[in-house]
Amino acid sequence: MSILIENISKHFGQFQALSPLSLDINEGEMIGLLGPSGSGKTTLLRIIAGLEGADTGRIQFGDRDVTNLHVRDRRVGFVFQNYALFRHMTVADNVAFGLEVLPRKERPSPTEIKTRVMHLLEMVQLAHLANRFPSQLSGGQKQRIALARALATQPEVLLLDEPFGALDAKVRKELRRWLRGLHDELGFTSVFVTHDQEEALELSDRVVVMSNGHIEQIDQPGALYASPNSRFVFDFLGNANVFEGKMENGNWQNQQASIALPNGAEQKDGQLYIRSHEFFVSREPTAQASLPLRVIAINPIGAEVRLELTPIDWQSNDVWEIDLPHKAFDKNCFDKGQTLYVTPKAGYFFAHDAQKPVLLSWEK
Amino acid sequence: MSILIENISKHFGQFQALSPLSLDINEGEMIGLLGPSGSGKTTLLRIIAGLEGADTGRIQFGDRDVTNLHVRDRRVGFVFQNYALFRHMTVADNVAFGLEVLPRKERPSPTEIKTRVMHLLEMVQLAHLANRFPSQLSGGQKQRIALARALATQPEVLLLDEPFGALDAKVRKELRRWLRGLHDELGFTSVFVTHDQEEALELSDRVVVMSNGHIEQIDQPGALYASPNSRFVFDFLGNANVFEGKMENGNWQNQQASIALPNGAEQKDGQLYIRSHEFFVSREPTAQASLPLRVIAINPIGAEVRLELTPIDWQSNDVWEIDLPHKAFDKNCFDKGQTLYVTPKAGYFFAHDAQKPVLLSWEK
Amino acid sequence: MATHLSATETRPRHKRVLPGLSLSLGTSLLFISLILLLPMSGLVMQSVDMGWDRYWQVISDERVVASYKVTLWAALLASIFNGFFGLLLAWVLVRYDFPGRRILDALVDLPFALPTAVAGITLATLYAQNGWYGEILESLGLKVAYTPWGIVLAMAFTSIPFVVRTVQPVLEELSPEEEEAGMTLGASDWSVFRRVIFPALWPALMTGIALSFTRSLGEFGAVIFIAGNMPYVSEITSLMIFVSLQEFDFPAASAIASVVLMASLILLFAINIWQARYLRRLHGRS
Amino acid sequence: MSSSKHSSNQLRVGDSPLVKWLLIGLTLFLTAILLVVPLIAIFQQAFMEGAAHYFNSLIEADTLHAIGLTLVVAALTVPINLVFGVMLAWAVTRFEFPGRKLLMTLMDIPFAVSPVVAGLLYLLLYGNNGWIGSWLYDQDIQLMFAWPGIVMVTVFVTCPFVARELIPLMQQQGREDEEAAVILGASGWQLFRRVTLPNIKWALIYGVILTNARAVGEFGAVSVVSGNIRGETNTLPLLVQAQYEDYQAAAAFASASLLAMIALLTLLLKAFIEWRQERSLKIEAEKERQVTQ
Amino acid sequence: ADQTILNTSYDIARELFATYNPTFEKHWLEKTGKTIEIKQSHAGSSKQANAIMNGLSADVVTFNQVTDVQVLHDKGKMIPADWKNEFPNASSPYYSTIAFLVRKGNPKNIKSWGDLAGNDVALVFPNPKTSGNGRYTFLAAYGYAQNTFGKDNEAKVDDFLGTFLKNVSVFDTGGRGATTTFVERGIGDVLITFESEVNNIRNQYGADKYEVVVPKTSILAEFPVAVVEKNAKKNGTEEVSHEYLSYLYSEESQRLLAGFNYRVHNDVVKKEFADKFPEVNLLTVENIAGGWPQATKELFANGGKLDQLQRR
Ligand SMILES: Nc1ncnc2c1ncn2[C@@H]1O[C@H](COP(=O)(O)OP(=O)(O)OP(=O)(O)O)[C@@H](O)[C@H]1O
Ligand SMILES: Nc1ncnc2c1ncn2[C@@H]1O[C@H](COP(=O)(O)OP(=O)(O)OP(=O)(O)O)[C@@H](O)[C@H]1O
Ligand SMILES: [Mg+2]
Ligand SMILES: [Mg+2]
Repeated sequence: MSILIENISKHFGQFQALSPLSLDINEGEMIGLLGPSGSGKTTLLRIIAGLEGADTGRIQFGDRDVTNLHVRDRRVGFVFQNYALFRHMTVADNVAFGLEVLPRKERPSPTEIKTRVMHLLEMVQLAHLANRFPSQLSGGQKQRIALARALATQPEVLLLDEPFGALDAKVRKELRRWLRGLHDELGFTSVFVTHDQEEALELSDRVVVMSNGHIEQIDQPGALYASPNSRFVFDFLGNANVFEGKMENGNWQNQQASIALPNGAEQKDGQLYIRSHEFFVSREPTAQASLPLRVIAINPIGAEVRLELTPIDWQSNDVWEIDLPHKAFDKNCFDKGQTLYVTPKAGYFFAHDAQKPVLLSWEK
Repeated sequence: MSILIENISKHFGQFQALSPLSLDINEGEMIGLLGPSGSGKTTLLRIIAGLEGADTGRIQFGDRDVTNLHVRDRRVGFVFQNYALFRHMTVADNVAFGLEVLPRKERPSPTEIKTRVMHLLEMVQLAHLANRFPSQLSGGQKQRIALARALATQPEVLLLDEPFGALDAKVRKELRRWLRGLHDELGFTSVFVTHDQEEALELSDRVVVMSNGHIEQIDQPGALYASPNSRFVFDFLGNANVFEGKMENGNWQNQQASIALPNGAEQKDGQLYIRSHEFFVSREPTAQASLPLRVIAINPIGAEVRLELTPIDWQSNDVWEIDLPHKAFDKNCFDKGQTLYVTPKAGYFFAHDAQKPVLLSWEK
Repeated sequence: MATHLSATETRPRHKRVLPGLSLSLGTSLLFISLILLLPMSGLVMQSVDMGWDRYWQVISDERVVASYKVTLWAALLASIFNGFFGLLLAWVLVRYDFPGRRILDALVDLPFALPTAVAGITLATLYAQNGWYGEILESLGLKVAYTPWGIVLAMAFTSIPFVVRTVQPVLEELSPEEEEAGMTLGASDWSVFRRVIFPALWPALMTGIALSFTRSLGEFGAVIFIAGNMPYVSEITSLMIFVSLQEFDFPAASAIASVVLMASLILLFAINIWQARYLRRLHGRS
Repeated sequence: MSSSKHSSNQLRVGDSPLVKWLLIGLTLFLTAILLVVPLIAIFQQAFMEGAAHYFNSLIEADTLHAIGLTLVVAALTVPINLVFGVMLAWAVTRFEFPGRKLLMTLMDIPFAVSPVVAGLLYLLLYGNNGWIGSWLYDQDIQLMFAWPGIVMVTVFVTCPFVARELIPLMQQQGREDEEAAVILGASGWQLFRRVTLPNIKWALIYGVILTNARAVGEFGAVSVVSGNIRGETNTLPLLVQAQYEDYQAAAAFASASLLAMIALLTLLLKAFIEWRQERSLKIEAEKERQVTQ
Repeated sequence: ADQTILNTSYDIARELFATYNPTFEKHWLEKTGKTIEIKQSHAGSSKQANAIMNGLSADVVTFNQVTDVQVLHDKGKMIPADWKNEFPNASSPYYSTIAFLVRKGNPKNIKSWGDLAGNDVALVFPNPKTSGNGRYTFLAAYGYAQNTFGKDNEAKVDDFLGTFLKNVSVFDTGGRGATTTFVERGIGDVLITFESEVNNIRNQYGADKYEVVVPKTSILAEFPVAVVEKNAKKNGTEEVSHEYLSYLYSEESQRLLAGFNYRVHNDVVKKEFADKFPEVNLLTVENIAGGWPQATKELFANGGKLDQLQRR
């Protein structure tokens, strides 16, 4: 079922939790709401579910206007961040709940309910735990039961609030994959909240980046990564180094450091965002750039080595981070305290008066 | 101050939370305790602090035996997972607490205390929040106050339980770096608990990997990554694909799939662990390996593209994951559902009867 | 010998982290012994002194047994009524904001503070056939004062705070998520209340009802003024104890009191055990 | 285009106005019948013979003495039970030891014992014929039929209240704050005064108020051990009874109304304290909101 | 004051002794030149006796039941066995009898005990089990029945008593409760209680609403007094305690007592109040039941006559 969100806004007391925002979700899509704490993700999700009323705007499921419909009647599946399993019911009773509270006419027979529940439990691979109580389950198991419970009534919309927030990295990855499989198999429309960018990028068909109650960008993961359209998205997706440059003699200059303008670049002051793996590293400045930095830390992380650097004779608010493949690192053999020069391969330029960045590349 | 841990064990009721374990920590070192939930990390940390008594063994700080010393007299700094700030005290009062409860003789004068507190608050860059209450702070700020409080009495040992567990990815990274700086500057000995491998690898001088109440491996981050000495460590550090091979005709065989033995490999059945970025990918089998896989998902993640694959005509418990640089991916242009072949560049071989792996390389 | 030595060496004696165990436990035990257990021993000794036969004779006396029945039934009805009314009060106090909520909250404790005799006299005044309520009830053909219903009324009045004050904090702590989960699954308000909220309140409610019940078993002052005290019909067990006291028959009084006390303690203990089990299921070990 | 106008409150069970006002109405109705009208009746009876008579009866010497004695008994009972309640709560929530559960059940005994029986038990033990009492008699120490006895039984009857308020709260708060303080070097007393006490302050006050309400109003147990000596061992509830027996109904109800007022006063004090607490929480939340913005 | 004594008394005697004490204080000052302070304790006399045995330091008791004084000897060994001979008239300075209070105009036309066992009469009197008042009432009814049907006609007597008990609407635990029930709650046609009380009540609640009926035959209710020797000895107050009780027999005191509606023995006073206290044929507990110990055992103890009659 497609979901249409139009001009939804919400405030709590004085505080504007959501500025009017609109969002179209296609049938069968999986949408990730990504953003820092307090950006209104949960609020938006709860409004979609009907757990919270919006101040303005309307919401449509398919071509049904559900704005004034009670939660009860919206028939969405909702998975709570901390699962909210019914503690006094067994796993099976939890899953059966949605079926047992159906109006008598629609309610399946008890044996039918039992079959359906067992089927769902098998689907989440926890049929053997049917008679346990929630307190006897691990986090990952609880999560799956919460999902089974939400799916019992065969909702066409599934909403999940930080479904994997509280889990171990390993379990998390497993469940993530499993959810995606289920989504593809059953074909419902899903919206999930996360503040983990990797999760959002890996799992969603489209990612909605939120900040301060409004939507910053909506895009497919690849596109989002390739062309973030604001400083905020850049900052939040992370791992970018920022060079604050003034136009001087056709170069961006920052005290002693300078970067040559590549072809097609505007002749303006601005900030250059360069991702941590988009660098060459050398012991001397290159023709394109002269960015002297001192090595303050060297961390081998997985397939790469991460260098932390501070600028020498120029200004940056943050420590710079550069990721090198082991090979490139071994070749240069840097040590802590040494000076090195980096040269960007590609970067995003935000002119001071512009909102959107321009993608620049120094490579041919 | 160096810490010597000798034969420490602990059980709760019937349950053995720590098997006898020993650990030497050098003066000024930063040690990360890494392990899955329930592996006994917190228990060990609390025993070092004196918050929990060990069943056997002894603990020495420098050359002082502290085994039977009360917490109060061990003079360690401890940062609790959820901060445990005193809710009814202002930030300044929280930090001052440790000084104000000193015996009268040792206690600094009130003005002296005030100066010291302000100095500490400046050090954690939160001097402007001195009069706030903990409930008015964000998670990252709380964390820093907890640190300042623990450091107020100038302990020589600082213990931290999942110090960054509850924080946003971005804040976390910032704080992590800041802690490391502080550690290097003040020169205390630190032990911190985490279940995030990236955190452990990035922050620690040495990582202690724990499982089920015992120590699996102690090593520097680079060494740990390069030579994990057990299946557990491998599994836990993650991102490894496992090939279960039977020796047949000089190859490891698994149904239709096979991998040629590189030079120096033992002629034994066993498991081959290959990290996700240690692969070539091609449309045809190569001389070294024939591992047919079907693409089930393609996720561009940052600098790389992650492929998820299932085996075709051979067995694996898990989905395989392979990370490719964008370039390599673009060259091949895979689609979901396609078949491809992978060839390992390097891997770790666990013979069935061996505990330790052998590092193998197919490259010259 | 050497092994013995090393064994002691490697078994460290851990000092408790938090101070004050001996002080707090010592004080508590001393207090409980002096204030609670020592006087209770008098009850036991009196009962033991009289011998089993006489003990049995006293506690199984026909009139006394009739009073058990009256008392049990009245206390049961009173505590069940308080179960409903207390739950309602707690619910309204916690869930709704309305003018006068605080005053209502304050009023709840009133029965604790009024001397029970005053409560009894006042209730009798109101419910007697010429009282404010009595007249109305009379016109409806109902009689409360000087009937067993009067006993129920007095018991309910004096023990209402127990239920409210045990349910209230639990209701306050109840997280909204389970409720919301119920609603997203399509359950009506009533279903959610019955199947999700109520099971969570159940242990506290039972404790409250049990406390209210035991308090009612022992109530005397408030009841005798409105009970009518007709033999076999509206005599409560406390009155039987009182009668024995009037006759200077302390052993008999102790015997009957011991029956009530035992019943109360067994009930409380059973509730405690049942509740611990129930809670363990909800919250897991520890 | 329809535009929604929900309340900004979360949806919760029973929030529909119909149900809400129905339940509130029912509650107010029942409360009025069961609690308010009796309260009014007390005052009505008290003023039966006019306001002048009401006030005169309150300033009679016996009444004044009874008020004084009642307040003294409460003033002694409350601190004793305060100390005991805190000690017990500390012991059972901060330590594991065998018999912990039993201790918690024992604590409930006073709820299970009829007050008259409680008084009797004290009489049997500390009275002249009791085994402690006969010794006391030889030492010429008079506990029963004097204020110490009244205090003792009042302590008995009200002893569970403080502990019952504290235990759930302290259990829920856990011991982490205290551990943090110990690590920072705090001694036992510093720990309690500076960390524990501020955390349990409100529950403690609540327990004290309940204890006080009950201590002031206790009749059954006190009447057994008091001796009913006018102007000496009559507490206010006893005086109410005595005046009533003496055909001074109006005076009796005047004294009763005084008790009701002491009760209401403490209860209102509690409401006030709770209101303060809620307000300070609200202010903190508001500040927090401003911080996060 | 030079000395203090504690008079422990029954619950409704507060005003009586509050009036008597000052006259005695004056008397004592005149006689000895010493001042005396008298403290008062009032509650049910059984409870008072109990308290004294458990250590309430009473110097004198002024009770409304012989048994409650007797118990001080039997169980407490606090007074001599012959306490009844200590003062005149079996140590009972005043006495009363049981009378009826009926509503204005005596609608049910109650004249004697016989009328109380009628079909349509609702009675209010306190529980004999918990109240001396109630015990006297039961004994009086019993005595009346014995007189009417003959001591040997046990069936008739029991039948009468059974009906009498069945007519009770409310059993309060004490006289005061019964009064409230009858007067303020408007329950019952007849309140049965001490004559002194009946008159008090009528004065208190209005003579126009109630009428007093004193039956021709009733029971002698003694109000015994005694010095609690053990305590008095300990407190050094034997002399004053004795005088306190003796002085109750003086003419002045007897007049005072008569003013409180008690019958007295002093002939002068008797004549003065003759119209207030009609002639009654007073039965004694000895006549009816062979004395208090026997009455307690056979009538009021568990399983005694009262219990048998009340059994359904
Ligand atoms: N019931 C409420 N009353 C008042 N303010 C609220 C309420 N619910 C949320 N808010 C505020 O609205 C803002 C958005 O909250 P929301 O829960 O949607 O954030 P979020 O993006 O889910 O954050 P997180 O990642 O921390 O869960 C926050 O500043 C929060 O404090
Ligand atoms: N007080 C206790 N009583 C009983 N069992 C305990 C207690 N404390 C810890 N345990 C058990 O000891 C084991 C180790 O616990 P510990 O807290 O050290 O794990 P951890 O490695 O810190 O895990 P996590 O990452 O989940 O915090 C767990 O199985 C836990 O259940
Ligand atoms: Mg959220
Ligand atoms: Mg832990």
